[in-house]
Amino acid sequence: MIQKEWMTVTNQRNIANRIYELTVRGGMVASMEPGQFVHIRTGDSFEPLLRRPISIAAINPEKSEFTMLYRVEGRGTEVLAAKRAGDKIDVLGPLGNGFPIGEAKQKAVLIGGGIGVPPLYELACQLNARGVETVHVLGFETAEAVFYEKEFSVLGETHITTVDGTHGIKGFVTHVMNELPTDFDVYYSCGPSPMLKAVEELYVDKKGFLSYEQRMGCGIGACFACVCKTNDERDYVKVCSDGPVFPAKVVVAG
Amino acid sequence: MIQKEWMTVTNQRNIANRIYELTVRGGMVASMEPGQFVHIRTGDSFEPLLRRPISIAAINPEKSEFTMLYRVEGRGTEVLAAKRAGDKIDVLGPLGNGFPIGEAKQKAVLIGGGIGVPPLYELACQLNARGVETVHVLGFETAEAVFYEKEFSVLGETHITTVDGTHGIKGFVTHVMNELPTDFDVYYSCGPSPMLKAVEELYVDKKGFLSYEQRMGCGIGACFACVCKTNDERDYVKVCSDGPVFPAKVVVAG
Amino acid sequence: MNRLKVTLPGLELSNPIMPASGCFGFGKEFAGLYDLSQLGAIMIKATTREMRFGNPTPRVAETAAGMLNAIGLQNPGLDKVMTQELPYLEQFDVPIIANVAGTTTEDYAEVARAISTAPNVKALEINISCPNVKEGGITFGTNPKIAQALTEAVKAVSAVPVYIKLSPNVTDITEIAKAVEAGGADGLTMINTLLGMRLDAQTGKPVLANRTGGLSGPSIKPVALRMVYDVRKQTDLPIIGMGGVSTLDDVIDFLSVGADAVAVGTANFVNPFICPELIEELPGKLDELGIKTVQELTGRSHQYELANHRA
Amino acid sequence: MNRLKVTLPGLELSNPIMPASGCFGFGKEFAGLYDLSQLGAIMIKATTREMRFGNPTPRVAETAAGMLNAIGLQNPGLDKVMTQELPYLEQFDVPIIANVAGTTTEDYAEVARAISTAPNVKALEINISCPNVKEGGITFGTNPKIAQALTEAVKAVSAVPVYIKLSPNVTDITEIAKAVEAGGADGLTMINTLLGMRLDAQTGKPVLANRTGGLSGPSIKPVALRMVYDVRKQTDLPIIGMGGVSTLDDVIDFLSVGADAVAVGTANFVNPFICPELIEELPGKLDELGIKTVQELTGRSHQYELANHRA
Ligand SMILES: Cc1cc2nc3c(=O)[nH]c(=O)nc-3n(C[C@H](O)[C@H](O)[C@H](O)COP(=O)(O)OP(=O)(O)OC[C@H]3O[C@@H](n4cnc5c(N)ncnc54)[C@H](O)[C@@H]3O)c2cc1C
Ligand SMILES: Cc1cc2nc3c(=O)[nH]c(=O)nc-3n(C[C@H](O)[C@H](O)[C@H](O)COP(=O)(O)OP(=O)(O)OC[C@H]3O[C@@H](n4cnc5c(N)ncnc54)[C@H](O)[C@@H]3O)c2cc1C
Ligand SMILES: Cc1cc2nc3c(=O)[nH]c(=O)nc-3n(C[C@H](O)[C@H](O)[C@H](O)COP(=O)(O)O)c2cc1C
Ligand SMILES: Cc1cc2nc3c(=O)[nH]c(=O)nc-3n(C[C@H](O)[C@H](O)[C@H](O)COP(=O)(O)O)c2cc1C
Ligand code: FES
Ligand code: FES
Repeated sequence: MIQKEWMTVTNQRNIANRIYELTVRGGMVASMEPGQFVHIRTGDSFEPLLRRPISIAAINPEKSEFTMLYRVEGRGTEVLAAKRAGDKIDVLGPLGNGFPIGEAKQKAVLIGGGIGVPPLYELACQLNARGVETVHVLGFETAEAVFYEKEFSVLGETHITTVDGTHGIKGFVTHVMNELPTDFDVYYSCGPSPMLKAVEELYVDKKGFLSYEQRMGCGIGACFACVCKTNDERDYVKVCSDGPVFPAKVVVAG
Repeated sequence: MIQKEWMTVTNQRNIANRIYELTVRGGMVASMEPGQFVHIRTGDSFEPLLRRPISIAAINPEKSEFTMLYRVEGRGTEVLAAKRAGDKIDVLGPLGNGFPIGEAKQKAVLIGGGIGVPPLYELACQLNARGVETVHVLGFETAEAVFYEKEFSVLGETHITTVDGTHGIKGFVTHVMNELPTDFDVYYSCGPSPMLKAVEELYVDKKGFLSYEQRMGCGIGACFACVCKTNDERDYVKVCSDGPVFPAKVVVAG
Repeated sequence: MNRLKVTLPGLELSNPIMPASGCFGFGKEFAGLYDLSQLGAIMIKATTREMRFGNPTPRVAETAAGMLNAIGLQNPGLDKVMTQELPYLEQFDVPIIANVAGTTTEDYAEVARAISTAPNVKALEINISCPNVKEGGITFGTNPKIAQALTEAVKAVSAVPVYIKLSPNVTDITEIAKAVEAGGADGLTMINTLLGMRLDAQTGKPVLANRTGGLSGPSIKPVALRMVYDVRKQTDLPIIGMGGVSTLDDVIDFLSVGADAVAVGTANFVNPFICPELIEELPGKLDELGIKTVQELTGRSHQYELANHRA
Repeated sequence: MNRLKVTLPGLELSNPIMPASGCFGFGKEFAGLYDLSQLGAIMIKATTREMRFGNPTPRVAETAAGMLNAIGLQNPGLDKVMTQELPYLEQFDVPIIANVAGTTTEDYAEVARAISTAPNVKALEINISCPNVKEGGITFGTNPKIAQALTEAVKAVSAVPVYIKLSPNVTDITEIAKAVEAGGADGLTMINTLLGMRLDAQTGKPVLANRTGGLSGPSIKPVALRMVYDVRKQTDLPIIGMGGVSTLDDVIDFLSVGADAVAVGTANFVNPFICPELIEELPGKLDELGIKTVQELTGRSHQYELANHRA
């Protein structure tokens, strides 16, 4: 059930260059799943006007809290970054369909790029809780942009890459993937489209699930802003309501 | 010299129904005079877009602080009312020409209506400091809207009127003015146009100075938004840069 | 007495508020959020003869107090709308206004003829103003003669009253209004979006894949109000007004300049519950204004014109 | 090499940024705030043959991310502008673009002839697009034939290059652009304000005494960018772009769609120091974009059109 709720900020901190960790509390948390997202009204004026889609990065049902990890890009995330504990924010969610966690039995590889990393964290937590081994390959631009390395390391083997080589392995996530054993059941990935495409091609014989980004209007499937062409009989899907997670090889990346 | 300065809020409190007292600190205070105003950018977004004109209600040069008293009317003042001590606000000022205080020798009558009351407070303070006796006639809608009664009473004889009679004398300021002795040198007034007109007519034989309001664009005389027709050879004046204070009988009230 | 009730050609509206076309899909998504029977009406997404995928993405971009869209009339096509979308909406007690688009007069007429026979379609809204398709759409909306001819063609085949949706991208919108009135239109809906553009600041590349798009939201409200005001002076046709409606004051404003009912577009994205919220709050607002019925508001701004002229 | 320098007919601009007409008076007030010689140019307030008081007040109203104005071309008249305003500005090393308005062709020609002889007036901006006066103004700007004839009349008498200021309140702005080009215009300035309206929510009364006014500010930027983009495709005339410019990114955007220089209007009211601030920050921005001169930016958005067509 999609709800619109005024949630209360319980914590916000700056964890890497322009990256913020924002935790909020509210009833909506009870129905959240990894890979879903929320659509946030960052301010209360007409500017910014539209909501901003942000992934659910960690869910704490006991405390009715969930965490988002986001990068300050433009006006909306800038306004969001000014929120302090106690402030209220207008959240629409949970939205979309998350990662099918049941598909992983023994071992899963999670591949994230930049601000595609966040939804993989809750996924890794839940997979580990089910006894699934998780291997994490996380790509960033540069050392200063790296976040949650420790948090992922606690859960399983974690490889960090940076484009400029200032931290971890120099290069793209695919460099690491080439070296990894392929004894996993399934892979999950989230990141920029070119990365998803590369991952899909490299793991062409594997079962995988990819989480896509698109510019959004409504976030609930009504405005046709976020469509992607598909290879299947549907012809197209909406990222917001049919996704953001799709099985590999279905979406024709935009 | 008109300056644009990021001033620091030192205090803000709600002193009557929808009426706020806001004190800010900054270098601009050094050159302020009673009856002048500032033009405030209330937020940092494009909404509200324009600055808001607010009178200078009290000046404290020692502390480099000045105080504004304003009523929450719409979006701009609503945003302003949310400011807390330590916040910065973008202030353009001091603007316009204030009350000519030298015109008062022995005794002055100050007549204010609603949010026209604020600039009279600093005026009363400065007149008292020069040994001029001040009589205050302050009109409000209703008891809940009354503010600064005590502050004015300390400085001189103070008459409060309310339209609905819930506090002080029932009726308009002119009711009180009709009863007052006319042994004063000069009167000063600020309030809605119909009130200014009534005051001007009642004190037709007296020397007086009136402070006008107009919708403003620039606040510095460049956009021609705030003009009023006049009876003199100028044909028109700009409230922001020629005023807001004008000698009685000059402005043809809009 | 229902203070909110508004009766227009083909439409018995329980209240004057409805979602605007393209901002509500075919209602399904919002039906998961609230009971659609609360709405005055529903303007469904534009329907074309064949299914359309629309434009490449990105299709939306934000602007100051507004947004641009270049969806490109994506829709499943007439058949699917008739067999799937409209039947789904029959469970709700709400009149449907079907938005009709096309690239030729025959297209429009064909869709209008068929869709007007659906039991819950009580009126058509003819979209002669979509700025986001290469052919048709806006060209029908910017030339009075063509607009009139199209209106006549649609009127000839429609089983329900026909409202023409006007484009703001014209020199004189009253001229188009009068032309479609002459063509037999039963009502007007206005305004569609203003043509606009946004760039990526870094590269200078247009953000929308279609390069230009339609501007909607609070930023266009002053233009929309002015146009409804001007058109109301020139015609007695019913007007469903829209363009930036986000608050109760906006609803009142559109009625004041002469709209008979009001549609809410972009604001559905900002707050998906906006329509029922506005409907619920409207009676309290009428009380506050000391006004009995919605109709009393319609056109009240025009009284000041006379007063001003006298002054 | 001056990276910011722009050379246009009649104008040697030290940088591409200047205040827009009507938002800077005749410069005096801003001269108290900063040295006007920093500016690329100054577009002074519209000058008419006789002095004009303009419209009754209120003359301005705020809207979402914008404002409406109906000043009504208040100005002291040609004589006073020639004898008082322009001589005052001679102390600054900055070209003046004189904005000319009128109600008849003769008015325009008379003002253009006289004002173009002032030593610091380097170009004229012919305001055929003022929405706030009953006669003249906008009617000259919405009819291509009339616009062309007016351009010819002004060109015949002007001692300096003539820029025509285009109205956005038209169906096809490129048509007007081509007409004034045919009439001999040396350049274009665009856009003037969009016609809009705001009401008092309580009474429904228009806030502006003139009822309608011109919409300016960030809200109109998407429309302005689209129009400059479209006009740039149809003509090689220099364009001074404007409409909502408030930030450095906005300056870059207008240059990107094809403007040669940029004017700042409403933003002068929000921040009276905006022009010198933008000018100071511009070189750093060029560095950030890896761009050497302002000219390199002009029109860069158009490359994506070709690319898209090929795709
Ligand atoms: C399903 C989904 C999940 C996401 N999860 C995260 C996350 O967990 N952490 C994170 O940092 N970012 C995430 N993003 C990207 C995030 O939505 C954008 O970075 C953000 O909207 C930028 O807003 P802004 O106001 O700062 O930037 P601006 O550039 O000012 O935004 C302007 C407009 O463009 C849209 N936009 C800009 N960039 C993107 C983008 N990459 N994707 C979609 N819309 C965009 C904005 O929503 C807004 O409408 C996610 C995007 C999607 C679609
Ligand atoms: C010289 C001067 C001094 C003033 N001093 C004070 C003061 O000390 N205390 C106080 O409470 N108010 C004062 N006002 C009135 C104050 O400026 C308005 O109440 C305020 O601008 C309303 O802004 P808003 O955003 O809350 O209302 P909105 O209605 O949202 O404002 C919309 C627009 O209308 C303008 N506007 C609305 N009401 C007025 C008004 N009465 N006068 C001028 N412009 C208006 C706003 O500035 C804004 O541009 C003064 C006005 C002037 C001209
Ligand atoms: C995403 C989007 C899609 C739209 N699609 C249509 C459409 O299919 N048919 C139509 O007539 N209008 C369409 N419109 C225009 C709206 O119905 C409305 O006229 C316009 O957006 C102005 O109203 P608003 O400012 O409240 O959004 C669309 C608008 C948006 C924002
Ligand atoms: C208060 C005001 C007065 C204006 N007066 C004139 C004028 O006299 N002549 C003119 O050509 N344009 C005039 N304009 C239009 C501006 O020059 C400019 O074209 C328009 O405002 C768009 O730019 P902006 O959004 O940066 O303000 C005026 C605009 C405003 C806001
Ligand atoms: S964002 Fe509206 S359909 Fe996906
Ligand atoms: S507000 Fe601009 S001239 Fe007074």
